Amino acid sequence: MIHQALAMGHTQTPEAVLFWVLGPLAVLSALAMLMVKKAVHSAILLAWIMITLAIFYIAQDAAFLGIVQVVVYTGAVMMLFLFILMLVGVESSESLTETIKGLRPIAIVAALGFGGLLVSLIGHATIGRAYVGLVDANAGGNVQALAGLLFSKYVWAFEVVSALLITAALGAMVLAHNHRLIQRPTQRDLATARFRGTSLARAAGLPGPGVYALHNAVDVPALLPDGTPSQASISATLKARGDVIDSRPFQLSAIENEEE
Amino acid sequence: MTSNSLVYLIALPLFGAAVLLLSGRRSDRWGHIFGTLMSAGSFAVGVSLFLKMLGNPTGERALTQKLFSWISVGSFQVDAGLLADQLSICFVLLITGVGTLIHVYSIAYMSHDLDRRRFFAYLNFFIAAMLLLVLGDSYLNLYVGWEGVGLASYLLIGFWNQKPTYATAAKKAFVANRVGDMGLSLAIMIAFATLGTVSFQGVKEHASQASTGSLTAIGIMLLVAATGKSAQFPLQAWLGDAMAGPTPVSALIHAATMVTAGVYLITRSNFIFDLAPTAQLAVAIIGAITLLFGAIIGMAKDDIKKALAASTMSQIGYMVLGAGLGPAGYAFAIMHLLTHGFFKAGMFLGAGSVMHGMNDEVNMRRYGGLRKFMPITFATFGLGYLAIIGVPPFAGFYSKDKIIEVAFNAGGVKGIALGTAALLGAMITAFYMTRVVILTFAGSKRWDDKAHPHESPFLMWAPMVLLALGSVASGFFFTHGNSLRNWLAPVVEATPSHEGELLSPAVVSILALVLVAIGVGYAIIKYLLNEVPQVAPADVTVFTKAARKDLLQDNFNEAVFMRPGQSLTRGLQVADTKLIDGAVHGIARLAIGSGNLLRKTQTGFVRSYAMWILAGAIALVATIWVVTL
Amino acid sequence: MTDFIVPKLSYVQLSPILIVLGGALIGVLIEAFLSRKVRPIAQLTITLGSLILALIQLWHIRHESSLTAAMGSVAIDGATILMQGSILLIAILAVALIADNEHFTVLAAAVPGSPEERDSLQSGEKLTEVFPLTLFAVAGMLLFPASNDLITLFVALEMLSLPLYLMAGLSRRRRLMSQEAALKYFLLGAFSSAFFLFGAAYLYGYSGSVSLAGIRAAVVGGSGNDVFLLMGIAFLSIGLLFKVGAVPFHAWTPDVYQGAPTPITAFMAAATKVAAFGAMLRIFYTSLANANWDWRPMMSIIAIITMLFGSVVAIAQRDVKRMLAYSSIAHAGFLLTGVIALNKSGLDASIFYLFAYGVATVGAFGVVTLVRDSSGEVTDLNKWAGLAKRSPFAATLFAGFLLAFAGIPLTSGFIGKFSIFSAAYESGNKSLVIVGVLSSAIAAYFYIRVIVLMFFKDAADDGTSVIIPSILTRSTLIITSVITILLGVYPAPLLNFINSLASFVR
Amino acid sequence: MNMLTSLMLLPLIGALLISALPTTKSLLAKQMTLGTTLLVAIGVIVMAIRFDTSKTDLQFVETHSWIPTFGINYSVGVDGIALVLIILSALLAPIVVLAGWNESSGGRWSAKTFYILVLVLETMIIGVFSANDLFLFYVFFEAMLIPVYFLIGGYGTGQRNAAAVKFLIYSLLGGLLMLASIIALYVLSGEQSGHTFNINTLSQLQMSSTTQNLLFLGFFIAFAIKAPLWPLHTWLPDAAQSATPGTSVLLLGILDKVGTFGMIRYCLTLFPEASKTFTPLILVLAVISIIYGAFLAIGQKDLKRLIAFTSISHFGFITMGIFAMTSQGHSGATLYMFNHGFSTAALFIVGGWMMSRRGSSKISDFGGLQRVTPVMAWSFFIAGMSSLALPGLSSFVSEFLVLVGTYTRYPVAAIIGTFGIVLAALYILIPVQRALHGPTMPGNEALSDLNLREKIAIAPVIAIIIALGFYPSPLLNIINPASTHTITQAGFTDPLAQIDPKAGK
Amino acid sequence: MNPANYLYVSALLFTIGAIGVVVRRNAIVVFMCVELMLNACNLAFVTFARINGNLDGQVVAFFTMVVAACEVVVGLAIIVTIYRSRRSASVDDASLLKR
Repeated sequence: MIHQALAMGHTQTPEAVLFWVLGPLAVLSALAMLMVKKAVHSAILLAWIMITLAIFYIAQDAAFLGIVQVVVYTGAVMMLFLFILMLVGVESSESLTETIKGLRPIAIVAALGFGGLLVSLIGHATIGRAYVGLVDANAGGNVQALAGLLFSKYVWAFEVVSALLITAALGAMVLAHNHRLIQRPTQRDLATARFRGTSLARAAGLPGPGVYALHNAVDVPALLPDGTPSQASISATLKARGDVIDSRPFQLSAIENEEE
Repeated sequence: MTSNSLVYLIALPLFGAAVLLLSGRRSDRWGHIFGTLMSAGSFAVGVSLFLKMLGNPTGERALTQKLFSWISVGSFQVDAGLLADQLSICFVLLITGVGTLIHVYSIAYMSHDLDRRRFFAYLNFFIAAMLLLVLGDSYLNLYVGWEGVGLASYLLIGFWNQKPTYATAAKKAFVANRVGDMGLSLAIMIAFATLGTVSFQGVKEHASQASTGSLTAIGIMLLVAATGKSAQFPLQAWLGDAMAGPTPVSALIHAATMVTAGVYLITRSNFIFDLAPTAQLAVAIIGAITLLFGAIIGMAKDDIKKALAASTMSQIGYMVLGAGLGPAGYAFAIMHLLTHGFFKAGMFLGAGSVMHGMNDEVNMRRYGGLRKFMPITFATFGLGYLAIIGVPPFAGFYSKDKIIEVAFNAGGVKGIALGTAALLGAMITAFYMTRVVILTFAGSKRWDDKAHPHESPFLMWAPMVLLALGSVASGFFFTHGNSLRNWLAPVVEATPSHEGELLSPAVVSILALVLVAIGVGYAIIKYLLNEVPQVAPADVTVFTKAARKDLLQDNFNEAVFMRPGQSLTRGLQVADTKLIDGAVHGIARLAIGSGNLLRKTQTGFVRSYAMWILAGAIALVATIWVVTL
Repeated sequence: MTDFIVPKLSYVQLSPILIVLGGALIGVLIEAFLSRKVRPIAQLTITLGSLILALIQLWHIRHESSLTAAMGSVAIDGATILMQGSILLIAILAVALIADNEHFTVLAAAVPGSPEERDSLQSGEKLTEVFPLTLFAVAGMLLFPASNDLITLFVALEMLSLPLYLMAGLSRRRRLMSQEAALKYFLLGAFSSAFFLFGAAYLYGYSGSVSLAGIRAAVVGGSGNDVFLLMGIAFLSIGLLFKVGAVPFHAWTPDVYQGAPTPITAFMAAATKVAAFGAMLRIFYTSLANANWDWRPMMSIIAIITMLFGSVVAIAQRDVKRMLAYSSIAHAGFLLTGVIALNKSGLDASIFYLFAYGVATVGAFGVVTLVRDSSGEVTDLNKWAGLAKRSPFAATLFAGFLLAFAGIPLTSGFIGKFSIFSAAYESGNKSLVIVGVLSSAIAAYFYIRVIVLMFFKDAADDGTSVIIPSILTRSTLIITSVITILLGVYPAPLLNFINSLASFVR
Repeated sequence: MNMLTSLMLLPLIGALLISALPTTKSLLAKQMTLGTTLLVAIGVIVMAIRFDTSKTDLQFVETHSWIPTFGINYSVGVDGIALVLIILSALLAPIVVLAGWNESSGGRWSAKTFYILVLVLETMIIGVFSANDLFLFYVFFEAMLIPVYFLIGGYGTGQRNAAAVKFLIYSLLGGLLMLASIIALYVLSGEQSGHTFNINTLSQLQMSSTTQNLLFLGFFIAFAIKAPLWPLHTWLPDAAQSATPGTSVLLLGILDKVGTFGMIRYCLTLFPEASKTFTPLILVLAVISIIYGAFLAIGQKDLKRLIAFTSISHFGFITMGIFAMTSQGHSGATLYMFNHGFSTAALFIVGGWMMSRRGSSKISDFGGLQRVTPVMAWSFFIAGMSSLALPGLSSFVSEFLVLVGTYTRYPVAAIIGTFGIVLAALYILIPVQRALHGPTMPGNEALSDLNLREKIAIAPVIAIIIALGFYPSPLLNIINPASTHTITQAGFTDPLAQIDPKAGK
Repeated sequence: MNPANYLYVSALLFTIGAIGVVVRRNAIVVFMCVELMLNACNLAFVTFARINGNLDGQVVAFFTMVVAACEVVVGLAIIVTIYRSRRSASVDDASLLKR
């Protein structure tokens, strides 16, 4: 039993108090993170869990990690998450009713099973060695010790990680950077084009979605005065997604014909 | 003694057949002459060999010729070797002699047929095969000739195969023969397995060392072979249909030579049958049954060729009976075979002559009074008739009465039963043969005016005359001083059993003659003194109806073999597609089906994919949990 | 505090990786500073150049073997060299496909269907970022099988994955599908690497060391209770099995293979498999070899399920790329038998198989890039009907690759299958061989179906055509097919080479 | 260079040359194929003459290291059995090309492709019979499926796709089972004598009987699929029905012999004990095949299917002869393979001409052909007679040897098998009667008889059928030492006659 | 207190994260759950480092953070791209690829 193996390494009471307060809180927060509707709330809860973990690190003689956890993770990474959440829409929330049939009960069973099994297994695990503690390892200071490892034993990994960072930067560039390939026409250009164009039909500007339609929806093209649908009235994104509803049933001419 | 000329016996007609077949229409003009010459050449060789044999002392008469090693695998050694001993040479002379006559006859008979050349090719081929049959020095060589004549018979029966029934008849003959052949091959296998050899010489030498059981098995199988080829009960059904072939064929193959091969086989295998009494008895019983069976059918037939065919069946029954009586009967069986060869061939040629003159009409009820129009035919036919019913001193009298006599003297109940059957057969023979003669040549004319009966040309009647001479004289010739018996003695060890003689030759002759007279008389009353209707009367006894239908032999075969066979074939076809192939397709469908089913697990939702991973993880952890606890 | 050990890196032995990384960096610089017009050719030159250079460098160090090349983080040994060589060769072949920029979107950031996208397509420009991304991925792949501690392993795993996630989303056509593929690949990849890390944690917990040698020492030393070891193996395996696409961690494979741009699919299907199996082989053959009673049964079951599942489901596929994906799942199962074999011949066989399979895969996807209609690549199998009429060249090549996948003699696939099954049999895993043989038969069925489709069905007049490949694509196709046949007809040199080289330093 | 290797290379070179031709020059491709196959045939005949019939070991042996890592050699060599089958293949190939002169024109692809496939196939066939290395054998065994597959699927008729796939899947399944066994042998050899695929070495491996039985089954099932043994036969009728006659000849006449050849060469040699164990079962299957094939042949309405089912029956005989474990059975079986090759070739070739002239393969569409096309009818008739093993024709010798060889050890099987000869009469004579005899069917009046090319093609086949019927010794002399050797190796001796034939003298 | 207790917390957090990936539909939340799993791993590493008495575990945790940061950048970039195309960050909407 791991407990016996670690018996000699019992920690001081303050850490126990800390653990028993923050540990359950972290787990509960994690559960809450699953339950809340709004993504932002999840993010805040996650940030809280991370801070908890940072405290745990510090409690476990990993002061450097604790700080880095707060700075890098909670500070930088979670901010990034929040940024993106804002981009996507802070108010966005998802309905918690499950759409994939049967997944919810399976997930609950899986959660109980997986968690239970893990806890049970850890309960049964023993470590062949004695509990050591980091007093020796951290003798020269945690940061120094870590630095010693990082820059000698793990220097290769350390160097290689830089490639990862560049990849990330490059990836973000590729996917997010929207450089101008062709000069966008200015408003003046457009206006000129409208009136100097071959037809004055569009001089009045584009029709709004569903303006003349019998069906008031964004995915149905508006009807031009002559009754034909205006493809220009539909968002190009919708078209690309194939979400455009066929406008024929809504055409005036078609309906008139039906009545006759 | 070896001889280098034996092979020419076979080679000449074989060469003829090859030339005629390969040259095609180019030889149409001279093909028939060429074929006849080849046959005649073979006859000449046969005669010279016969003379050579005569010149040798009794023990050294057998001639052999080894051509090459045919099949040689392990201990299974078969040479392509020929053996002309006293038994074979009788057949050689009969085959080539009668064969040549029939070639001559056919020149005229087939003169209007466009395919006459092909006909002669087949005839030549038949002669070659038949000679191989009787000259082969081992069972396997014999087998080659044996199936060869079967093929020739098939080709000739189906010579006019554009007529579907004729083609069917040919097929039927071949298949029935094959059943017999199966017996022969089994016999050879058993012989090899038991005796380690299949040559006549080897089997003869070692037969005494084999168990009776094996010998009986061989004997029975040989009998099966004989029944197939010689149209014996129960494989007799094909012979009647075989009359579909041109009449010379019926004369040569289905009367004089091929059908007697069974008798040859049994006689040749005397060394086996003599050591296997059960098999020998079976032979005799089959012979007795067939001789009555054929005779009974013969009584009801209106088709002249079929009547003669039934008669042939019956007469071969006599021969088989004779051969089944062991050493006492072999010689007489062979004698009857030879005499029968003459008179039956003669009668068939006569029938052909009649048909030739009657626009190929075969129904005797449409003949009548033809003796005025065809005097030569009538005379030769009549002589054959007298021979077959056994009127002394014609040939049949000598041969048939001897068989009846030996049958009676076979001893015990067996002797009485067989003898009685043979005697009864003689009476029936007399009846139906008289019926044939009366219906054809006597009485009033029953043909319609379109027919212009006339005598056949010289080429046709000359062979008939020669054969008629044979039917008159051969019996006397063979029995004079037991000449044939002594001649054959080295081969078949004729030891007449006079111990416990039941009936003396004289008594048998008298009994036979009386019964023959009764038969003749009844026929005269029935057909000469009474009006013969043109159409066979329908109000006849069940017995007659059955006889007309060949004693229901075809119905029997149909019900017992053909129909179940057809059902089996159909059933197996269904089983093949539905069960075996179905199972294969089922497996394929299973794979495709499960593929389609499992494909649905790929829902497109990333969360369900994650669930798969998680499930895998849980399974792994659960396994660890189970293992470690 | 222990004394600081001055790190010593053996740059010669690390040079293949460094060269590739250097190439990638130059590529990034090119992106930053060179004009758009010259970028494509410059990138291509740099990419191919650095890959080839790395390969040459690899050849020079092929007989070297050390654990200390990077302070124990990297193991340079025969197996590493062979894996890296395979990866580099496959990468070169794949880059030739990637160079055909027709497959990539010009502006990944543009919303599909937007005017920006239309403009970008009209601009005729090319997306060149894929080249450095590819190089980064290659570097990760080179590192992955060479990694000798869990940290490097994890870093390498991410290094090969991240560029692939990105590249999966860069398809020119069917942008939404491509993006979806990227998303799925990314989410599931991150998910599985979390499992990987979790397993690494337990292995560390069990052994007190993150180096493979340390873990091996702990396993050999073996305390009585190995719950942590088992958990570590299980979770670590999940991460690796995910990468190779073993059931039930396979679900991403078909979707990503289908959605990603085909050259990327080719690259990732072939090279990732080599890298992941390379790492797997190293871990299981060195660290965990002595614990084989713990993991062999579990891996055997996974291998069996994988072989059967991949083969059976592939039958039901109607899309070429998805079919190839399921086929790759089945092949992952076959390869797992090589891992389970746990003997020298298993190692040799796995390396040969990986190389042969990788090359054939690049070739097969290369053919897929050629079949197009007005809307881009045609992957619907029904539209492949009668391909032989349209292009005997493409159809014959594809048939050849399929036959290699099916393991027909005189193709590389057969030698691979034979060697890997015989290794498995040798190690006593007869049931695996039987299942392998049976699923090969099932697999043969769908390969043959495609051949029937291409050769024996009549083509519908649906605008499908086979384009004339660019010179690079063409050379890839020819080289892959030549290798595929050559390895089937005369594999002795390669087998000898592998046999003499393949071993793990411990 | 070694003769076998050269003979293998020759068609391959021919194929390469032809592949260089432009597609339009199909006549030249035909001529080149004919020339190549003729050259091979001449080479094989020379080889047969140089073959020393007094030796039992392999001849024309050539061995090169191929894949030393696995102990795989390119090792070829022939014994009598293999030589006979190579002769068969080499002789049939030019005949098939000549007979099916126009066969290649109706396919999906050019005639050129057809002939390349044929030539490649010939190489592989020679290879499969001459391989002396199990691995090499397997490579040829599997690889030759591919050309056949394309020949059926690309140039066949009717349901050719399905038939081709069925053929391939069946064969591959069997091949993979065999592969499992081969792998096991390889591993065993590694444990006992160092990795090798040399057949002689493999035959001396020690195995538990369970192992031996399982491995035997792996091999046997593969071979039983190839030489279709009931109930693994259903691919054959489909394939034969769909393939062109020429392909059918290659398939049934030559390729399927690999199955029975494999039984002799591999099943018996490598697993003598298991062969003994399974003999009763296999004999039962063989006998079922004989009778079953015959009955189904009788019921067929399609000429090609009919021939296919007769072949199933004949393969039953061959299998029976092999597992009778007597020298007669073995020599008979080998000779049977040769003879069946020619008689089936004759049936398919002539049947093919009939069908192409009439445009139908239904037997009922023919009728009265003997009047219209006598030479063709005769050729078909002789082929049929050969198929029903008429004495005097080649098949008889082999069939009888098989039966007699079987009888000495397994009389019951032989007796049931003998029934097959009656059924054979039916399944041959029924189509003969329907197609050749009877009144001329409407539509057949104007059919043309064989032309000179066709006559030249069929003449040697018929000549061989007849010549070997009377004088099989040349072949038997080649076969006998090998089959005796095989029997001895498998640990059998011929059963003695119940009495000693020499005792009487 | 026993340091092993941290392992229980770590295991529970990992489980919750894993379940979160399965049940949540917002891609960002799903990704956050992955981050939670990574954090759970880090906790385990740190704890084990303490138990084993060497700092290797902490080094791993450090690397994990760096790697996770890179992963976040890439992941969020992908999610944003998807969002821009679809105006939806729900992973369920991305189900064009299936069967």
